[in-house]
Order: sequence, then structure tokens, then C-alpha cells
Amino acid sequence: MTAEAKTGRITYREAMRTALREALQRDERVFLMGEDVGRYGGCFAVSKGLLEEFGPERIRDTPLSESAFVGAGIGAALGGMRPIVEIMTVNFSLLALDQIVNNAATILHMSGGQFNIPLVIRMTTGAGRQLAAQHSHSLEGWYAHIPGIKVLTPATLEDARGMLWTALQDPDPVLIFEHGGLYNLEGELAADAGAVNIDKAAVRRPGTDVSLITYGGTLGKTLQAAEELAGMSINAEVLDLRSLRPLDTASILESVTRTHRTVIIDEGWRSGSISAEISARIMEGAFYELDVPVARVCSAEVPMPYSRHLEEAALPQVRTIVETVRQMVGSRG
Amino acid sequence: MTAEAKTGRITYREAMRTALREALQRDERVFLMGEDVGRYGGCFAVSKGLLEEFGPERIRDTPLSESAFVGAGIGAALGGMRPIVEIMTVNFSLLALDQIVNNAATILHMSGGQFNIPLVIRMTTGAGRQLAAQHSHSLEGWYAHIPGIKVLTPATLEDARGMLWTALQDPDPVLIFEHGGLYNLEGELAADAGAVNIDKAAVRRPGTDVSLITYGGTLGKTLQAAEELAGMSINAEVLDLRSLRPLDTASILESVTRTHRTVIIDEGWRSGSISAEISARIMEGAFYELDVPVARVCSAEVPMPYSRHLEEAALPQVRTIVETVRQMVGSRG
Amino acid sequence: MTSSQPSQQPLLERNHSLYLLREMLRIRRFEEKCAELYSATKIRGFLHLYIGEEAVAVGVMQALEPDDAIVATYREHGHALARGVSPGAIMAEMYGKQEGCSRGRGGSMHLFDAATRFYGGNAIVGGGLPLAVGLALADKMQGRQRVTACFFGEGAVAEGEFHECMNLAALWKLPVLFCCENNLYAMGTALKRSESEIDLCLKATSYEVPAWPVDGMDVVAVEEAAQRAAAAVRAGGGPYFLEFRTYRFRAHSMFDPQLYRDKQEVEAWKERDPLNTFQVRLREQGLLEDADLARLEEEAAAEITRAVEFAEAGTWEPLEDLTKYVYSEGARS
Amino acid sequence: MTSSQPSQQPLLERNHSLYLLREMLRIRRFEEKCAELYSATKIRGFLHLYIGEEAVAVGVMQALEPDDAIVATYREHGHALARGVSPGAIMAEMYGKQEGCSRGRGGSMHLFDAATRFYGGNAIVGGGLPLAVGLALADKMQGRQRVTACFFGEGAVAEGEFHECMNLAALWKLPVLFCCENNLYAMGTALKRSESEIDLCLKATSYEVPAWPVDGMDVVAVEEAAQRAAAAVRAGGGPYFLEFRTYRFRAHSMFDPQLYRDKQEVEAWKERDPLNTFQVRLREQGLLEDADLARLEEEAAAEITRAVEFAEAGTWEPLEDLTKYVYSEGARS
Ligand SMILES: Cc1ncc(C[n+]2csc(CCOP(=O)(O)OP(=O)(O)O)c2C)c(N)n1
Ligand SMILES: Cc1ncc(C[n+]2csc(CCOP(=O)(O)OP(=O)(O)O)c2C)c(N)n1
Ligand SMILES: [Mg+2]
Ligand SMILES: [Mg+2]
Repeated sequence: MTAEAKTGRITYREAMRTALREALQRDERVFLMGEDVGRYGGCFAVSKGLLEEFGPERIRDTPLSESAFVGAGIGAALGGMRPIVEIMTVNFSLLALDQIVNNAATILHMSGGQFNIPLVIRMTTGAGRQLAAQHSHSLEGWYAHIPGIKVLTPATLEDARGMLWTALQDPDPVLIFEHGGLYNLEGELAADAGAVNIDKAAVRRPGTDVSLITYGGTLGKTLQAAEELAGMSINAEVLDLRSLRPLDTASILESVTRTHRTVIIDEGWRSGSISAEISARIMEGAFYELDVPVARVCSAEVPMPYSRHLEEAALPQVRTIVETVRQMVGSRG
Repeated sequence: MTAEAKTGRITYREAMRTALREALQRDERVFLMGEDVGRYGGCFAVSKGLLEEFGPERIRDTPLSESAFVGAGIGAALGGMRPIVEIMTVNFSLLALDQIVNNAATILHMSGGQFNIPLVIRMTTGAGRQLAAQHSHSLEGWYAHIPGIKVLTPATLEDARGMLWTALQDPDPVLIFEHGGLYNLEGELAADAGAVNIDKAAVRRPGTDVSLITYGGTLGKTLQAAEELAGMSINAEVLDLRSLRPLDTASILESVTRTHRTVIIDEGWRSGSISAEISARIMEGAFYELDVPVARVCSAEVPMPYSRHLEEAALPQVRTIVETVRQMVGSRG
Repeated sequence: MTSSQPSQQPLLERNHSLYLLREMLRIRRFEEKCAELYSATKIRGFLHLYIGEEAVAVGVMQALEPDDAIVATYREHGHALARGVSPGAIMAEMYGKQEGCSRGRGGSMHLFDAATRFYGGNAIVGGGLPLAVGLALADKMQGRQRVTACFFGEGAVAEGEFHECMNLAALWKLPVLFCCENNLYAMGTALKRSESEIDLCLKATSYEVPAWPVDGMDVVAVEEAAQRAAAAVRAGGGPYFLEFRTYRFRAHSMFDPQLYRDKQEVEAWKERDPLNTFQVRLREQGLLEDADLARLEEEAAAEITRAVEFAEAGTWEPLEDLTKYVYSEGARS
Repeated sequence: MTSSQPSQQPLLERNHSLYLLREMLRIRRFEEKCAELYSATKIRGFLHLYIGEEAVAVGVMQALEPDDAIVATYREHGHALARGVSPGAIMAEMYGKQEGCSRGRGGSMHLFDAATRFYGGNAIVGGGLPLAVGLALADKMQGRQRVTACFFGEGAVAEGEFHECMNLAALWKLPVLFCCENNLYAMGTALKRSESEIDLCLKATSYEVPAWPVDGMDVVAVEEAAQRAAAAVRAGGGPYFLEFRTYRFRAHSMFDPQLYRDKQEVEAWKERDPLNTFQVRLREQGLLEDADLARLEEEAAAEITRAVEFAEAGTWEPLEDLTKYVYSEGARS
């Protein structure tokens, strides 16, 4: 327990807002642009109050033109600014994908290193709120396939507070995916919390029997599952990837080498999700360390249904994680 | 060898064109729409001559509006037509991704099964012709992540000739990826060649020592590698996936169970490529059959460079496949 | 009918007028109930109310034939009801029950109904426009004299898809009736903050698409304009654009604190409530008695009671069917 | 200068006129050489020649200051040369040598040069427009009186990005000079087959962007229009749109059989060759002697010889550097 004086209660949403405010205060070149980030206060209220504080030049409401304002963010970065572009949700980012994949990710390379793009793109991701098939994508792992960009998935208050500034210091495009289910996450955060590294995975719970590898929206469920497993005297380690590109392979292999058993928990659709890449890297780097094959708990391969019971069945749940681990550890020896 | 009378020499391009012509002749509801499919003859000359044969109503040149004409294909399919939409190359398909992912892939599900979308989308994919970073994507494996669509990768004359008709009979959206390096592939094709199945992988070369799993543009290189390996008395089996979604897991596991060694060859960028999913499925379904860990030969994680020597170095090559297999088989016992 | 008319407005026919009033009332009361049920957590996800804009959907539907098609947005309860989709099926959909018009898979934003050619329910702003263009293309290619009515908000006008679709529909003279519901705001973004040119009809004419602004608060004006436009479209004149000037009385969704507009503005528009103004007008013309109104209210209330009962009595789709509607094979089985 | 003018055209100043002629000649001869080198397989990939359109790039560049920015397309050799990018570096780029202006990573379609603020070389039609909008936004936010000139073909006008970018630039009054090179064809698609309204200036004005059509075959007219437009943009008047009516004398790329246009049309336009007509005019005004032309030809030839020598002498980037420019860390190391 940190002393009251040194910490305060805060939500993930507020931590993001604090990070935005700090960035706007520290660097004149930083500005926020996106749909309804200003007068509306942000579709998830993350930027609420920032328009009043920093004015419409730096908190820019854009028209519904995802491709244009994401591309404008790339151009503004080329022009010496430090833009933070907010795409309301990952679902709409598909309209801007050409700009992200064909411009943001390629220009440094195509220009032979002449033009880098210090751009940060934030977007909400994930399911779990009965928003149905067009508003529930979990595509951060999919984006991680693209060389030239970096992909971050803050899952804790510290990372919500600390990743943005580090991302802004990065000379290249960084995408930050904020899981919609996390905004109301509340907890203690050190008053002096600040920038954090964005390239290392973090062990959120040390353990010896099995490695539970996850990120973003499923970290909470995975930690809960680890608690339940502890009750069954299964000591699970929980590794939070934090960054999906680059992937911290070393930390993954270290954990697997410690526990010899691995379950990957990923909200993405199973086939071609980042969980597949992690499993493949373990295959390549720790095959002889494995007591049992790596298992995956992912989302069912279905456009997200509206109905609550079907959505819950489609998503990774604490009980499915627990069951998967128990079977695996049961198959011990 | 089939008798002269029964076969004829044909290119992959001509096989595709023959398939298009047959489809247009057999079904009044079929039409082809895309940029320059008509007067220009298709950017890769696939549809050359079809405008003269079928007229501008059924061979429709579209404006440069990828999102609109792909979406219009979805709507036309809903309206009872059997559209074949050509997107010049996968690189430009990113502009239409919202329509593919948020509409084509979801409407059957969102409508509770009321509205299916019998749409075929064809596009050229792949690198190898020094077209640089914005014209060399290999994203078919990436598309395979999306539930609701099917993803085909014809790599042979038979499949170029036969997959289209089967895809048109499918009630749901099917994406056909034609590797740009294959259009000039020439060989013998049975005069009566026709529709082929689109859900089974095919063993293109039976073998016992190692399974080489690939698809599309890298099948040729993989078969060459297998030949070279034969010369080193390594008997490689070559499995052509043909369909990336659904993936024929059974055939993959069968092959692995026969050979106990696997190398996946994939032109996609390594991280998050379909090769990762295949490796993960082998991990899950044939772990105890493996003598050595599954290996992958993929593209380097770099936007494709223009310069020939760098592009060649970035792509899977016969020599890299051979080396990988030799090391693996060397590590036998 | 009395010959002494206080107002200058044209004389109305009683039965049809009461019908129009009845339709608007059905929608108003239905949605008031939805809001109530949302607070009661019977309805979840996003809920976008149409209250204030009823005259648009009701007026336009009068101009459509049974085999015409409709494409709408996430704010589509009114359109579905006015089109004749069963209120019970709509309510059950919002409950997430399998008796819902989309089997509970779509929810409020994705109402679909094959019987009335109601193609949803699209939650991507602008995402429905290409579908409408394609449906119209199918009708034109099959020589059918049908109209496809496409509803979208003024915010969608900024999207690239609007531009691509207006051009494609005009270029190919497709029978699309573009119905732009200009309620002055896209979430919190006022039209003047999102468009350099706020005359939307002027935009439409720049594609050579005939366009007219219409008082969207006057159901009679809406019907007249829609009849004229639909007739022109049906006659083969190509697409038509109608801008309905209307206003959203409620919040954008259930999460909107409405920081972006002031009470006076809302109150001023409520003075023009399409139901009240129409009632006044009917009374002026002696076409509406208290008894009529009482009867309409009773009928609406009874319909809603039946709808809620139907939804409450509805059942949950079995979990085994989770992935049933991803592909048609599953849907058929 | 003689006072007896056969033509009614304004008197021209000799030095500047010869300079304009020189610039056009440099481009013409340079590209003729490129075509030759393509056949000699020294240059690979796609090669899009600007021959016939030289007056546009040369005229516009006269209106730009050293710290203005340029965004161009894959048909950008002329723009790069006229902007002052080193011919040797351009030729070396097309050879794929590391001495190229993009280190051989970009090739013909991706010429970049930080020194002259030449932001490429974009091979996605319409893909450069958002970049230009963003560069202009950065200038405006940093209070710089700069102009960003954005070149694109008339085919790009159909893309959604054109619509989104015109609106955003106009809405925010950004200093972008939109230079539309209307050469009547997008590959094989004639403007009238891709646009319902072929008056492109009318489109621009529908965003409240001032627009003028310009004879793109008359370098003097181009310069005058560009000077006027650039001055207005620089003065803070917001974006400006110029439609340059020009014609592509050569095939779209080296693979184009030109089935879509007939020889007479091409010949008719060649009558208006911007180099010939300008020479005639200068001779009429007594500003050009045979000796002048001979000198300009010599200078152009010498420059090309040096460029080819430079490219030939260039070196291949080492394979170890393959992934060097994916992220800035690598680029710096
Ligand atoms: C492409 C896309 N971007 C953003 C959103 C989030 N969003 C949902 S509704 C909406 C406002 C749309 O306004 P308008 O088109 O005027 O329709 P209205 O809600 O006013 O009826 C926004 C921004 C979305 N659904 N799709
Ligand atoms: C988004 C996209 N679609 C298609 C292409 C293929 N393509 C390359 S150039 C071109 C024609 C563009 O015509 P225009 O804009 O008029 O420029 P021009 O070539 O005439 O200079 C096309 C279709 C592309 N590069 N990008
Ligand atoms: Mg609106
Ligand atoms: Mg052109």
C-alpha cells in the first residue's frame, strides 16, 4: 500500500486525460484532433474539459472524414507538429487504413530515412458492451502485422497515464488502443506517475505453474482467473504484453521457460490473432521447454452478436481461462 | 501426361479469363465491375476482350472509388445479381476495407441469416516486380482473420480456371487473390477443366521427410526447393493450402503427422502472417507428432524496397527454403 | 370540411391525414417506451432515438412501393416502423431475443427485415450508401422499376463514401432516392463546424443530382417532395437528393450530456414538433377531433403493449448456435 | 524586343522565357532517356512518363518559395526536376542505387527530397491529398506563410479522399494549392466515363474553394495562374484549386497498349506540345534564336549524361541494411 499522500484514486479515463493534458502543456507542438474531441468532450469523455483549457486550435473537432484527418495527422507530423489523432473506435479506423498502412507505415522507408512521422493515433477497441458487429472489433493484434508502426495496449492505470508521453517522444507512428471496457477502471495511482517504457512486457503476477499471456481488455479477466486458480493451488504467472508491435519475445520466452506451460488470452478472433504469432514464437524459441502444447483462449469467430448471452459466449471469460488451465495442468506428467 | 487432344497450353491469365467468360456465359446475373476492366482490358490484361464480347453493362469500368464500387457489389449481390468486383490490387483494397469487414462480412449475421451476399471480389496480390512499398503488399493472410468472408489463393492453372465458378456458387462473399507473379505462368490444362473445390488443401508433391506448407505466389518456389532437396535425398511434401479461410486444418495435420517436420512458406510479413496461425494449429493439433519445432520462411518485416537486390532479400526464396529445411533435417534425431 | 380556412395551407384529406398522424404517433410512443426500457436495462448497447424527426420517415415511406428497398442508419426505429416492420419483432430485437427481426444479433442499430426489403440498420456513418447504390444497380440491370431509398444524416455528407456514391449513382443513372436527414448535428458537431459549404443541396447538384431542401418537420411537405422525387427516380431519371431539415429532440444516444447545444435552441425546435404542428393544422381544418386523437393514442399504446409482451415472452437463442450465421451453410442447417 | 507583334499575346521577358523553356526541355529529354533506360532494363518497376504535361510542373514551380512544400504522385519526375531535386539523385533512384534521392528504396514512383521539401512520390491515387492538408495545417498552426502544392490527376477527383480533403482544407482555411492535372484519362478511363459532372472547377467551388481552369499546355498561362493562386493562398485566403487541362502523350505506364484512345486524338494534342508552341511563340517575339535552342539542348543533354554517369557509378545498399529504414532507430544507427 502506497501512502495516501503519495497516491490518489483515479480512473483509466482520467489517467488518459491527465496524460493528454500534460502532453499539451509540455509541448506546444502537441495537439488533439478527431471527431467530437472538443465540444462533445470525446465520445468516451476522455478529452472532456480540454477544449475549454486549450482552445479549438489545439483541441480540434473534425468532420466525419477518417481518412482525411488521419492523413492530415501524418502530414502535420511531417510538418513539425506532434499530432495526437483520436479515431473514435477501431471500427471506424478501417476507413483510414490506407493512410495508416500505405503512408504512415511506409514514408520513412520510401524516403530512404529522410522523413519520419512522429504521430500518435489513439482509438477505442474491443467488445463487451452489446454494441454488436460493427462496433465491437478487437483489431489491435491485426494492426500489429504492419511494419513501420508501433502498437500499444495500455491495460493498467500506470500505462494509461504513462504510455502517451513516451509515444509522443517516439519518432515514428504509434497506435494506442484503449479498450472500451477499461475507461471506468478505478484504482490508486502515484501522484507523480509519469512516462513509462513502451517496449517491454510486464509480469503482473509472478507464478510458477503456467504462463498466462495477455494484453489490453483481457488482463483483468486473466488476473481474476489467476486468483481463482490460486485457490486450486495452481500458481499462474500473468504476463501483460503492453506492446503488440514490437512484441517482447524475450519476456515471453523467459516466462515460458519458467513455467513450461502457456495459455494465451486474446480478445481477437482466434484465427490470425496475435495469439497465433505468440504461439508460433514459442514454438520457435521454447519448443523444448514445453511440457504441453501452448493453448489459446480467444474470441469465437463470429461478428459480435448484440444479445448479451451470445456476446459473453463469444468473448474470453474467466471461467474459460480457468478451465483451459485446469485441463492443461491436469494433463501434467 | 494427358493426351494432346485433351489438353492445351494456357497461361494463368488466360485461365482466369476463360473462367470469367464461362461465368458470364453461364449466368445472366454475373457481371464484372472494377477500374479499367473494360476499355483498358484490365490492368493485368485479365479481362481483355470481355468488353467487346459482353458489352459495357456487364463489363463495367468504374471511377476510382474503391469503397463505393466494392460496396455497390455488396448491394448488387443483395439485389439478386452475382457481381465479380475486381480491385486492381490488394494495395488499393485498403480503401474498401470498411465495406468488406463491416458490411460484406457482417450482414448475414447482423440480419439473423436473412440477407446473404453472393459476391466475389478478385484482386492481384504480392511482390516481386520492383513496385515498391505501396504496390507490393501480400495481405491475403491478413484478410483471412475476418469471419464472414472466404479467402482463396489460386496458385495453379487448374485453380485459376476452376475456383471462380465455385466461388460464384457460394452464397457468401469470397475473395480471390491472384499473385501478380503468376499471370504469365504457362502450362498444360485439360480442355474440359472446370470448377474445383475451394475448401481443401492439395498435396502438390507427396513426400515423407518434411512438410512444406504454402499457398499462392510461393508455391512455385516451394516446389523448386523440393526438387533441389530431392537432389540432397530429402523427400519433401508440398502442401498447397488453396484456401486461407477456411483453413484445411485436417490436411495440414495429416501431412505433419506423416513427416513430423514442417516448414511454412509465406510471402506475408512474418509477424501475424497466416504462417503464424498454421504454426499455432500444428502446436495445438500435432504437438506430439513433431520431431522438431515448426519453422517459417516469410517476408522480412519491411515495406517492400524498390531496389531488386533488396526486394529479393526481403522475399522468401528457393535458397532460403532449402537452407531452412536442410538445417531442420540436419537437426534430426 | 369547412370552407372557412384560417390557414393558407392546402386542404388535406382526412383519412390519409389521420393515417400520417397515426404513424408519427406510433413511432413517438414506441421510442418513448424504448427510452424507458433502456433505463430499466431491458434494452442495452447503443440506443439512438428518432424523436422529433418522425415526419421524415413517415412522409418518405408514403412514396415507396412494397418492392422498393430501404437502407437506413443506426437511428432507424422510425423507418422500420413506418415501413411496416412488426413492432413486436423490433422490440424483441432490442431485447436480444431470437424472435427479434434480426434474431437478437443486431440490436437497435441493426434492424433487418427481408419481407419489407429493409436492408438495415447500418452503424458505420456513410456505410449504407454504397449498399443502396448496389441495390439500385441490381434493379436497373434487371430492368425493374424499383426505387432504393437511402437514409443518412448530414454528418455522413463529409465522408468520402458520400462523394463516391453520389458520383457513381449519377454517372450510372441509378434509381436511388438519397434522403439526407439534416438535424444540424453529428453527435456534438454542428453542421457549420464540419462543412465548408453548408448548403447540402448545392453539394448534390455538383454531381448533377437534382436536389431539394424540404421542411422535415412538416409531414405533408415531406410526403409531397418524396412523391415527386420517387416518381422521377422510378421513371428512370437517375438518383434524386432530398435534404430534410429536421431536429433531434433527444440526446444523440443514451450517453450524451448535450454540452454542445443549449436548451433554448432545443426548445425553439420543439415549438415545431411535427406531431403537434400537424395536429394543430388538422384541427384548424376540422379534420381532427379529440376523440380521433384519443383513439390513435389508444391504438399506439395497445400496439406497444403487445410489442413489449411479445419481447418479454421471447426466448434466448441457444448458445450452441453462436456461430450459426457467420456463413450460409450454418444459417441453413 | 521588336515592337511589331504578329501575335496578340503579351510580350514576354527573354531570360525568364528561356528559363521556362529550358526547364521543360530538361524534363522532356530526361524522361525520353528514362524510357530508353527502361527498355535497357536499367530502370524497373512502374515508370509513368510526364511527357506532354511539362508546362504544368514548370509553371507551378515558379510560384513556389524554397520553404514551400510539394506533394506529388507516381508521375512526378517532372515535378522533382522542376523543383530542383538533383537529376543524378533521381536517376540513381530509378536505378535502385543508394545514392538515389530515396536511397533506391522508392524508385520512380517515390522520389523524396528533404532539401527541397519534396514529400514524394505517392502511388496511391488520392493518397497524397491528406498529407498536403496536414502539411498546410502544420504551417498554419505554426504561423508560417508557406504554401503546400499538391499535384494529382483528374482521376483522383473520384476518390473519397478528394472530397474529404477539399472540405477539410476549406473548412480550416488551410494554405493548400490543389493542382489538378487533367489529362483526360485515368489509365484507360476517360473523364466523362468516371464523373457525372466533368467540370472539375465546379466541384471545387462546391466546397467554397476558389477554382480556375488553366491551359496546361501553355507554360505562361500556368505560371500566371499559379502566381495568382499561390499569392492568395499565402495571404491566408485558404485553399485554391487549379485545373490544368493537359494531355499525356505517352502510354500510362510502360505496359499500356492504349486501346482506349485513338491516334488522331493523340496527334491532335501533340499539335499543342507545350515545348513546340512555346518555342514558336518565343521566335515570333524574337526571343529565341536557333543558337539559344542549341545551347539549351546541349545543357539538357550534358545534365542527363552526368545523371546517368552518376547513377551508373552508384552503389548497391548492403543487404544487412534491408530493414534499416522501417523505424527511425534503425535509420539513425
Ligand atoms: C465512420 C463512422 N465514424 C464515426 C462514427 C460514430 N458516430 C456514430 S453516429 C455519429 C454522428 C452521425 O451524425 P449524422 O450523420 O448527422 O446522423 P445523426 O446521428 O445526426 O442522425 C458518429 C460520429 C460512426 N458510427 N461511423
Ligand atoms: C487507390 C488507387 N487505385 C488505383 C490505382 C491504380 N492506378 C494507378 S494510376 C491510375 C490512374 C490515375 O489517373 P489520374 O489520377 O488521372 O492520374 P494520371 O495517371 O492521369 O496522371 C490508377 C487507376 C492506384 N494507384 N491507387
Ligand atoms: Mg445529424
Ligand atoms: Mg489523368
